[in-house]
Parts: sequence; C-alpha cells; structure tokens
Amino acid sequence: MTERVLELRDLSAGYGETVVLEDVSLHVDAGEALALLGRNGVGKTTLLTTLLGLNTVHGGSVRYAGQDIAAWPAHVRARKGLGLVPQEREIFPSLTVQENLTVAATAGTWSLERVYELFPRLAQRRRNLGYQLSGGEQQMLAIGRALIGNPRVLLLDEPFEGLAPVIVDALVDAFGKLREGGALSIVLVEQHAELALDLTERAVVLDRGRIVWQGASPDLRGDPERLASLIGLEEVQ
Amino acid sequence: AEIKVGLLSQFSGAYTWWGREYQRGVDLYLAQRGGKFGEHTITVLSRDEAGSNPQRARQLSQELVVRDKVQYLIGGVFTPTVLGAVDVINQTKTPYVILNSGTSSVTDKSQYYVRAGFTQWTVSIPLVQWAYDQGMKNAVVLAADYAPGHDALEAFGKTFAKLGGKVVGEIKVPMGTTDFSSYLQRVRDLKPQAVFMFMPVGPMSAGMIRSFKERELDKAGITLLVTNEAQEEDIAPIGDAALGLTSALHYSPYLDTPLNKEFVTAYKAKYGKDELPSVASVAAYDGMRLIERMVGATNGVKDGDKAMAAIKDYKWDSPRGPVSIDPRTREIVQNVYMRKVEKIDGKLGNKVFHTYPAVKDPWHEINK
Amino acid sequence: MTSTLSTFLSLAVDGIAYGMMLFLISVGLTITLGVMRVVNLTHSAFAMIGGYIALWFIQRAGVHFFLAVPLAVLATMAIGALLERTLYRWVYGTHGLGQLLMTIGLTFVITAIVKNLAGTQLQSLPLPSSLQGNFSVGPLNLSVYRAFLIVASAAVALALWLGIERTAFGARLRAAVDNQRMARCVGINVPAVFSVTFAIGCGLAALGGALGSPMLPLEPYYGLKYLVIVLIVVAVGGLGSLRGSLYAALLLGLIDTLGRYYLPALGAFVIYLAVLAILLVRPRGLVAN
Amino acid sequence: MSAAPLQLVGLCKQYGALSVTRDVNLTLEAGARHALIGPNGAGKSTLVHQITGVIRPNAGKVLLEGRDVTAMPAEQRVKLGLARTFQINSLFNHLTVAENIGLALSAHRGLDGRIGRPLPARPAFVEEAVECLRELGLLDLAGRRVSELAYGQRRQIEIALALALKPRVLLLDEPVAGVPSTEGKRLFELLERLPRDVAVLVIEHDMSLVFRFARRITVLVEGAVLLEGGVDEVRTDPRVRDVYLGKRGHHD
Amino acid sequence: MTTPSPNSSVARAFSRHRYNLLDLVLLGAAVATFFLADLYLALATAVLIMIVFALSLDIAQGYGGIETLGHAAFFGTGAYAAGLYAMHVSPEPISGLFVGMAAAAVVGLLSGLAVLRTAGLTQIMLTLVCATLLLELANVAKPLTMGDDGLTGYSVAPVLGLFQFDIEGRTAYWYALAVLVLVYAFCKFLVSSPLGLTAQGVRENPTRMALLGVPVRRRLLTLYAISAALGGAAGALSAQVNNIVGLDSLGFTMSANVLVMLALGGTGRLYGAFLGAIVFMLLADRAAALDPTNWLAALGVLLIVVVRFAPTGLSGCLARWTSREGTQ
Ligand SMILES: Nc1ncnc2c1ncn2[C@@H]1O[C@H](COP(=O)(O)OP(=O)(O)OP(=O)(O)O)[C@@H](O)[C@H]1O
Ligand SMILES: Nc1ncnc2c1ncn2[C@@H]1O[C@H](COP(=O)(O)OP(=O)(O)OP(=O)(O)O)[C@@H](O)[C@H]1O
Ligand SMILES: [Mg+2]
Ligand SMILES: [Mg+2]
Repeated sequence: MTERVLELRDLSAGYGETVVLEDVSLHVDAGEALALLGRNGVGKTTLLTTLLGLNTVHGGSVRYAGQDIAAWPAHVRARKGLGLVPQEREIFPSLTVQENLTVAATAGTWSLERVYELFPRLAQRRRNLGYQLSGGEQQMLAIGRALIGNPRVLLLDEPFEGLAPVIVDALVDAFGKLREGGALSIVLVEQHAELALDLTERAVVLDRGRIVWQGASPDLRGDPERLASLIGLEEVQ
Repeated sequence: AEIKVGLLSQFSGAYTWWGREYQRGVDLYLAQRGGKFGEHTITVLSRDEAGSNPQRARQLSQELVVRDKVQYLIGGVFTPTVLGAVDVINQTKTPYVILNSGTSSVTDKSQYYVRAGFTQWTVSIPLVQWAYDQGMKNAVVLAADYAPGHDALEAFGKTFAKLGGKVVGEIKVPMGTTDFSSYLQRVRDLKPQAVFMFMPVGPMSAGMIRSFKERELDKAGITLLVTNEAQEEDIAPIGDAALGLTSALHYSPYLDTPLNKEFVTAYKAKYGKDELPSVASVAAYDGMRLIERMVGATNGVKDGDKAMAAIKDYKWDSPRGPVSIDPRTREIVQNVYMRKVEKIDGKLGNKVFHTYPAVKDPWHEINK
Repeated sequence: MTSTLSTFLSLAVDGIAYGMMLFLISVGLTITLGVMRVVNLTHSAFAMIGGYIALWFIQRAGVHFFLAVPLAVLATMAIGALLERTLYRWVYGTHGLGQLLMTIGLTFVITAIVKNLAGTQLQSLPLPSSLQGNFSVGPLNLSVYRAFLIVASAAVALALWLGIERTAFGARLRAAVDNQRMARCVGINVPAVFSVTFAIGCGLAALGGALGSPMLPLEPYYGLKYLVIVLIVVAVGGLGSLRGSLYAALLLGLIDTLGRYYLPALGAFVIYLAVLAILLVRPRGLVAN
Repeated sequence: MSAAPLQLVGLCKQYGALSVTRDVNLTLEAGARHALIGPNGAGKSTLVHQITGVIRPNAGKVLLEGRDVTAMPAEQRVKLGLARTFQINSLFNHLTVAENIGLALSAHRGLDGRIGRPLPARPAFVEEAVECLRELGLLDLAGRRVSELAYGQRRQIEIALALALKPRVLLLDEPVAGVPSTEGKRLFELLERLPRDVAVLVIEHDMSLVFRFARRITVLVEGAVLLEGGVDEVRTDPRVRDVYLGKRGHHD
Repeated sequence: MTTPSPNSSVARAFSRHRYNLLDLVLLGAAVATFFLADLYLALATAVLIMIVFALSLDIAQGYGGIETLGHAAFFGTGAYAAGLYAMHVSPEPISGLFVGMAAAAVVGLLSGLAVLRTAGLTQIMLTLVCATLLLELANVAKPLTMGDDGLTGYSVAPVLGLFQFDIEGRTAYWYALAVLVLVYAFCKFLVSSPLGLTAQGVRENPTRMALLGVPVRRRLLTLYAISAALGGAAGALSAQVNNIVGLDSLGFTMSANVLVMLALGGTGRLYGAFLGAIVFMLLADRAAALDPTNWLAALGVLLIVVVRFAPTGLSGCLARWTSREGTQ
C-alpha cells in the first residue's frame, strides 16, 4: 500500500487578511507526481508556499507523513523533506554557486557531485556568485538546491521556465528516474499543460483559489476541449 | 511674593555634569535660606540647553522671561548659549548671572550680564606667571580648536611673551580628538620646558593628560600646566597618571579655609559623603547670592537696572575666598590658587600651594 | 636623518595601534550592519556596556583584567542576544529608517540607564601592571598597551575571517540575509542564525569597548560620541567586508595620526577629506563585493 | 536606403578569463522579426545588456541607425528608440500598475523632469495610458500594486513598459516565460501587430513560439554566433539540435 | 450604479496628493495655536521651522530615496547666508530668505554631484562628511562666521516693512507660518508633478528608470537641489527669527534630529513632517522641562514604541486609521 505523504483538507490561505485559496483538499502519495494547473493568478504559487508555511492559513489542515504540521516553522518543514523550487528562482545572490548548494545540503542520496552531474553547467560556474548567473543557470541552481536537500516531496513552481529544450529533456528524464523507487513525490506547477500532464499521474486544476477539476492526468491530456475550458477560458469565449 | 529664577544648563547630553553641579549649588544655597530671600519665596525653573545650541537658548530664555515671568536668569555653560539670550535680556532688562562661559568679551554684550564664574584669562595669567617664576622660559601652548581654546592660546601666549618667555610652538587640536600621539610627538620634538594646555573637560583632557604621562614626557623634563582640567571629578578616571599635575584655578574643594570647610561639609551632607563641590557648584552657590542681593535691592519687583546697580562693587566672602564684582566690567574679582594633584585621604585631590589674591579679569584692561 | 625617520616610525606605530583599536570597536558593526543589514546605531553603546561591565568586574568583584574582559564580552553577548530576541526582531523586515529609529531610541535608553547607574564621570579600565609601561625596539619607544592592542586585534581579525568566510555558518548567515524567506525554505533556522550573529557582533563591540577604554574612556554618551567614526570605518571598508574594515581602520588610523603631525593646519579636515576622497574613488568602499 | 536600426560589430565581453561574448556581428533590418536562441549561459542576456548600455563591451561597436552608441549612457539610447524587457522582472513593485505604465509614458513624452500639472490631470496622457493597458489586457489591474500581482501578470507589465516607449528597436528577453501558453500566444500576436518598421529581437526558449514568430534566427553558443539563418535552416541544423533543441525541441 | 469609465479609474490609480481635510485641520491648528498658546510662541515658531526643515528632508529622502545624515548642511548654509546678508547687505527679511535658499541650493548642487553617485551607507556617510566639512569650514572662517561663539549682532527689518519682530514672537510666528504654508503648497505641487512620480520610480528601481530613458542622476540632482533650497529656507527663517546662528546649525545633532522627526512622522507623505516635528519638539520641550536629565530615555522609549506599533510612522498609522474609517 502506498503511503500518503501530503494531505490537505479544506485549506484556506492567503496573504494577511486577503484570502487566496479556499477549501482546497488534495493529497499526494509516495512516489506520485501531481500536476497543478490553472491560469495566471489563480493561486498555484500560493498553494506551494503555503505548504512551506510562508503564508497565512485561515482554515483547514495540512498533514505531512501523517502529522499535522501547522505548528512547524518553515525551516523545519524544509529539513523534514519539503523541497521548493520557487517560481522566481530566488538564488542567494551573494553566495557562490557551490555555497548556494551547500547551505541547503543534507545527508542523503543527492550530493554536490550528483547535482553537478545533472547540471554540468553549474559545475563550470561553481565559484561564480549567484547574481552573476544567467537566467537558465539560476533555474538549474534552484532545482539543484532543492534536490540536494534530499526532499520527499519536491514542489516545483514552473521549473522548466527559461531552460533550453535539451536541459528540459534531461530534467524530465531525471525526474522520471527519481520517482521510480517511490522515494520522491512531485507537485508540479507548469504553464505548458501538455508537458505537465505527460509527466504526472494525476492533475488538479485551480481557478480563483478553488479546485475546479481533479483526476487522472491522461484523462485531461486526452480531452483538449475540457482542458481548454479549464485553463484557457478566453479562447472558448 | 513668589520670585522665579530661570536656571539654564546642560541637563542632557555629554555635559550633564554642569547641570547637576549648578542645580546642586543653587539648591544648597536655597536650602540654607529656607527657600526664601527675605519674605520672597524663590522658585527655580530649570531648562535644558541641550548642547551648544544658541537658537534653543534664545527660545528658552524668551519663554522663561515672557511666559514664565522669571525675574532673573542664571546659568549658561557655553558662550554661544549665553549669547543666545542677549536679545531677550536686553529687551526685557533681565539680569543674567553667568556661571561658566569663560570668554571675557561676553559681559560687554549686555548691561545685564554679570559673571559669577571665572574667565579663562583670569586663571591663565597667574599660571603663566608662576611658570615663568619657576624658571620656565620656553613653552608650547596647546589648545582644542574652538573658540574658548583660541582664547586660551591667546591668553597663555601673550602673557608669556610679555613676561619674556618664548612660545616655541602653538598647537591646535581638533575637537573630538582621542589619540594624541602626533601632538605629543610634536611637543617632544619642540623640547619646551612647559606645556600650557586648554581643552574641554572630558575625554579630550583626560586622554591628553594620560598620554602625556604614558609617553614619559614628564621624564623628558617637560611640565604640563593646566587650569580647569585638573578638577577632582575629572582626574579620578585618569588615575595615578595625574599625580603631580599642576594647575591654576580659582577654587579647590581642599581649600583650607573655615568657610570652605563649612561649605564642603554642607555639600557632602546634602549630596553624599563621596561627593565634592566644584567650580560649577560654587559658581552657582555664589550666583544665588548675587540674586539674593538683587532681590533685596528691588524688593521683589522686577527692575533690571536697579538690580544690576545693587551688585556693582558688591563684596562678600565665598567658599572660594573673598570676592567682589568689578563695577565697570561686571566681572568677578577673586583669588587664583596654584594647586598640585596629590593623594588626599586616598583620593586624588588638588592641594593649594600658592595664592594670587584678588585677580581681576585682565582682558577688559587689554582690550579697552 | 635618523630622528625624522624615527619620528615617522613611531608615528606609524601609533597610527597602527589607533587603527587597530578602531577596527576592534567597529568590526562588530561590519557584521551586524554589513552582513546582517541591520542599521545598528546601538553598536557603540554595546561597546560601552562591555566596558562598564568589565570595569564592574575589576572594581567591584576584584576579578583580574584578563578574566574580566572575557566575562564582560560574554555578558554583553547575552544582553545583545536578549535584545535581539525582543527588540531587533521587530525591525528586520522594515526599511532602514525604522531600524535607525529603533536603534537610536535604544541608544538613548541605554545612555540614560548607564547615566543613572554609573554616573557621568569618565572612567576607564585600570590596566594590569603587565600592560603598563614602555619597551624599546631599536630607536623606538613603544607602549606595551599599544602593542597588546595590535596583537589582540590581529588575532580577532584572523579568527573572524576564518569564521565568516570559511565556515558553513558564514554561508548560512549570508543566505539568510540575502533572502530570509528562501533561506527558511532551504532549512536554515534564520532566527537562530541571526541571534548568534548578533550576539557575536555585540561581543566584539564589548571587547573593543573594554580594551579601547584607555583611549576612548567610558562615559554614558560614549554610544553617541563614537558612533560616527565607527560608521565611517564600516563604510570606507566596504559593506560587510571584514578585510575591508581592517584596511579602512588601519588606513584611517594612519592618515589621522600622520596627518595631524605633518599637516597640522588641516586639523580636523584631514580625516574627512580622506573619507571623501576614498568614497569618491571607490563608492562601495575599499573592498567592495 | 537608411542604415539598419541596429547593428552589432565585433562585440566582445569578458569577465576575467571568461569570454561571455565573442566577436558577435548581428544586424536587424527595419521591421525585422529576429530570434536569438542558444543554450543557457550562452550570453544572450549579456548581449542585450550591452546593446542597451547596462554593461560596456570590451571591444566592438553598437550602432543604432548607423550611429555609434557604444559609449552612450543607457538613457540616451532609449531616447533614440531602443527599448527592452528584462528576463528577471524589473518593475516598480510598490507602485500601482497604472503608475508603472505612467512612468514609461511620461519618460517617452519627456515629461519626467517636469514640475507642473500632475500626470492624471492630463487627459491625453491618461487616454494613452488606458490604451496601453487595454492592449495588454491589464486595465482591470490598473489600481493594484505590482507587489500584489501573480508572476504571470507581472511579466505582462514588463512587456507593457517596453511597448509604452513606442520603440523602433525592441529587445525582448524571454518575454512570456511564466505566462500560460495561450496567453503567451496572444502576446506574440500582439508583437506581430507592431508597426511594420519596428525591429524586434526576441530571446525565447519556447520553440513553438519562436518558429512561428521569427523570420530569422541567430543561434548563440558559448558567446559566439554558431549560425544565422531562416527558420527551417535552423530547425533542421544538426548542430543546433545537439547543443540546444534536443530530441523534443521542435515538437509543440 | 454606473461603472466608472476606464479613464477615470486609471487616473485614480495614480496616488495623488490632493488637498484634503487634514490640510485644513493643520492650518486651523496653526492659527488656533497663535491664540490659544500665545505664551508658547517661541516654541511654536521653532516647531514651524523644523516642519519646514523636515519637509525638505522628506523631498530628498521620502520621495527621492536619497539617504542623508547631513541635511544640516543646508539648514546651516541657509542660516549663515541669511545672517550674513542681514549683517552686511540688507536687513530685509524676504530677500534674505531667498538668499538663504539660493546659497543652500548651490551647496546642494555641488555636494549632490558627489553624494548622488553612491547609495546606501556610503551615501549616508558622504552626506555626513559634506556637512562636517562645512561645519569645519564655518569654524575656521571665524572672521566671517564668528566661529564657535555664533554669528550675532545683526538685526532684521520688519517683514514687508510693516511687521516688526517683537519679543513675544508674534511676528516671528506669522512669518514662519506664512513661509511654511508656501513651502508646503510647493511640496504638494512638486510631489504630484511628473517629477514627483519620477522620483518615486528612481527610488524603487533606478536601473529600470534609466532604461525608460530617464537621466536618473540629473533628476535626482534637481530634487536634491530643491530639497536643499527648502532646507535653506528653514535655516534662513531660524537665523532671522532668532538673531543668532550657531555652529550647531550645521551639526550632526541637527541632521540626526530632523531625520528622527521625519522617521517618527513617516516618510513620503509630507504631513509626516508635521506630525514628526510637532511630536518630537513638544515632547522634547515638555520632557525636558519635567525631567531634564532623563528626557532622552523617554524619547528613546517613544521611538522604540513607534517602530513597534507604527512602523510606517505616525502618518502611516493615521493613514491606515482613516482608510479603515473610510471603508466602513
Ligand atoms: N504578496 C501578496 N499580497 C497580496 N496578494 C497577493 C500576493 N501575492 C500574490 N497575491 C495574489 O494572490 C493571487 C494568487 O497569486 P499566485 O502567485 O499564487 O498565482 P499563480 O497561480 O501562481 O499565478 P502565476 O501563474 O502567474 O504564477 C493573485 O491574485 C495575486 O494577485
Ligand atoms: N558579472 C558576471 N561575472 C561573471 N560571469 C558572468 C557575469 N554575468 C554573466 N556571467 C556569465 O556569462 C554567461 C552568459 O550569461 P547570460 O545571462 O548572457 O546567458 P543567457 O544566454 O542569457 O542564458 P539564459 O538562457 O540562461 O538566460 C553565463 O554563464 C553567466 O554565468
Ligand atoms: Mg505562480
Ligand atoms: Mg538570459
């Protein structure tokens, strides 16, 4: 039987008094990949950052590996296995590439060498400071930084943005391999719905902070009309 | 009736010591008079000049005189703050008893100023005289680079030259200097017999005296001579490096007269057995005496001219010795004592070893 | 001419000693302001607290100088950590002006407390006999105390450089400063890192305040009086650069000492002109990163 | 015939030992729809920085309409009709969307240094701002602060700022990264509708958009131009496929 | 209900500095002060002058994002210029005011060339250094400025030839109030001008401003010179009203105090300058009269409390409070 790593029940959250997410319930199993889709500004990023405890929770609960984590501060969540690749990369500009990785490192299968193996480009620039990197290099570093923390759940906020197609290929392969043992689960936010659906087993579609569709990814992939109506509303109108 | 007196001093900032001492002198005097001059109850309103800020001094004196209706002002720590009140006292004919500002020219600026403290010239000249008499024929004058310091440079330098001494160097030390090595190096190179020094009392003077000893300039045969900087309160943190320091000043709490002993005893009884009066508290104490005299002469009715007339030529015995007010300049005439720092009852104190009696402020003579 | 040379040399040594003392009292601010980006105008007040505590240990508790100073450093670190947990916490997120306002307010409060506890008179630590007196090296006559200052500051500089630039803690600290939110997301306990760092900054200030007290005597207004010079050292050195503040402190110490001797007419202008010139040529300080 | 709107001649840039740009020559004709592609870290953004004057090249020249602007400060180049977007959003986060656009428009109209009538009290100005916002579908967001917007919305403002300058040469650094694909397509359509004579250089990793939009493509690898050519030429070049496109690169 | 046209809603999306009730309240309070507290006019006049000074700082710091700890340079320059003008040229106050402003603007332009090349702590230190150099200069130029003793011995003619400065300070109060009203109106006009928005853009993101074609440093220099001129007006007022100019008018304490006042009141809102200066000056005065030795501690506690409970200053607090009232 697969373990339920992440479970959200009736979660409402936002920024201060502003409520962005309303009554969101979803779960992620061990080794599973979940796509999180929706138009701009519907709350995808908010959902991921709420999982790390960065936003105001107005109601509902988040359980991680069977425990309620409401009281855990962000760094504990990170140490216990929630790894975030933020949408705006948020590289530490005054740290070198290597330091950006080492500050996040924990003991586990992912090490400096393995990250460099996945992104040879980073190995070449290991002594450069964060702010000197190109956009794509920053994106690689953000992903590497999340991996080296050896997460159980990888929260990816548009991780392919700004990456060259070859690198995207390499990453897609890597994620596939990673999940094989069931050691890693993935929540993937991605604007290119087709790509996201190809990579995941299940999908959740958000609109204005609420879940409007939930189901198996291939179902949605095979139903372009429904997909368009869920995330490309303007085109249908 | 109630008569109000405005006390202007530094109650905050780096010069709070003055505020405390003025207040103590004033309170002590009033306490000894039971809070009354004749049948007039005296109320003192204290205001904080907050640094050397003439605008604020003007505002405060204006408020005290116009709003609070004080009849007399007393206090003033810096020349600019004393001068800040000049318009107000001239226009309202309010007597102002100056307790510190050591610039001689101040009393010329208004008929209503009278000095109960001292001027730098008054204490400088005996010091120079004494040094010359001891056979010191060449000297360096060293002062902080600000108005009172420039006055001191002039006072030391002119007097010494007039006596026949030779000023081999004149050094101005910027305000706020904490490291004196360069200046002392210069002194060493100039090889004088004496150094006349003037600095604002505090980190600067303490640092200078300490470094002087630390660099063993005394062993090189150079004598450091000061005026104001050797006060008991200020030499304590310098420690034994201050032993033997020679100074000229118009007061010492160790002055051996019955009146002073009585005054010191009363001061200690009121403020604690480890406390000692100072030039500031004694000035405030005498300042109140002047006000008492003025109150008596005007019978409590505000009349600046009458009040000022009453103190001209006024003579009395003060803890600092016999004093009087010069009717022409409204400067105080007083003894100046030569003192040396010694251990007295286990504490550093100034022992008087020579007296110059009834010294008049010479600046007004010279610049008539 | 040997006498001019020996004058120059002894001035240079004095300048270095003075510079080293400047380094000691300002290096803590390099960490709190330069690295943590907290406009900590209370820094010099912490130096003063350290000095007074050491003085208390020596005078009231009869502790030896060399024990009293470390004890004072520890005590100041504890006070610093406590204040960080309570007051400073509020202003991390806010703009620089808020920090400025809070820390200057705190300085006022500390000043008033010290004034009431210790009085307004100047005080300085009585040096142990081992640090008094002079010794000669060739033609130079050096004070033991100044030599000790130079050695102690050099040791502190080295220890810090290893600590901040060479350890994981340093990287974590810089990460936390760069982006607090993200630092938490990679598992850094940001509050703990900040508390420890802040305490270290305070401890360094305390060390400087205690050891430097013969040159900068203790008094309640110490915190305000010696704030500007400390800020100047940090700015000239380059924000957050330990190496930079060492260079800046030495350079300013030397310029100040030599300038006063050789250019007496310029008086107080020397140091400010030097600062102006350096910052115009290197707007981000001597060692910019 | 007048000179090309933008011409780069032998542009070089080094950081220490690292050559980020190597002898790059590139010409944008009037009305060009040009794409710049290449692996991450190839030096594309650095090239744009040099064109706009954010950084100085070590060697080579930048010509705007035949005029050498290599030593000219950035703001003066803008006055000559050069505008750009940033790969990493660079906006005025604490101001409202309308004020963001207002800043660009007032700069374009030379109002930015005026001490006079406020911008919102100038009807023609407001009209233009409304037009600008409407075009990009941002009208509803006019009163929101940028810091409160979602990432994709901010990307659109990034583009709006550049368009508000009515440029003659427009440089777009990954303009639609983070914008949903449908929205991205719409933005590119908007770009296509720009006046004929505006030259556009776009950096983009989404090949479906690049191949649809661009008429010419330059491939930059390790700071040097690997190839310049038409869409089909680039799409089918094996070297490009190896270093950049990968096996799925051309599928959309 | 009609939906507002897009034009008006976009126009409203620009933050605007219209005159509002608050301005009327402030003016009313100023007039009322004259009649209710005429015994405190000296203090009230000092407050008005500090408001002018804080406004000038708000222009540089709050709108331009120029960080400064040397604003006293302008106050002092204005004061000395006005004092020397009264002494050597003409005792006429209004021309003296303009002389003070012009002198300060020149100092602003010159120091701005150096100061505006930098940012952050370096900028703060450069402003401090510039002010300190001026202070030293004034100290050294003793024949002209009378150095540490303070510039005295000049008198100021009646305002407009009609109103003699009196010892109760009535004329001084009205004169300072008139200048304040004009300066305030000008500041409002300035910040709602296109240049005002430009300044905010520069404060937020100077790189992007440059890439919108804005000559960033030139705009900042304009703003800085204007701010300097206004600071000079405050200094000139002080010189004319007090008949004395001290070196402290160029000093660090002056710079630090005005910064504290502005931060207390809140930057970037203009009326922060009012609230900050009023609260600071009144508190300083009251606390100093009640317990002169410990008033600094009271001020310190106030500052800490403000940072904790009103991080955007008193005006920020007020703005939040009024907007909440408004939405209910
Ligand atoms: N700091 C904030 N304060 C207030 N509101 C915010 C803040 N950040 C985001 N929002 C609002 O929350 C909503 C959801 O934003 P979020 O960033 O989660 O969207 P998203 O789905 O990730 O969009 P995108 O695809 O553009 O990244 C948006 O309407 C946005 O305006
Ligand atoms: N200041 C700098 N110092 C050192 N190296 C730098 C600096 N700035 C950029 N680089 C390096 O130059 C290279 C080119 O960067 P650039 O941002 O131009 O790449 P790019 O082609 O835009 O890549 P991407 O597609 O990932 O955005 C990168 O490897 C980057 O690390
Ligand atoms: Mg998002
Ligand atoms: Mg790029």
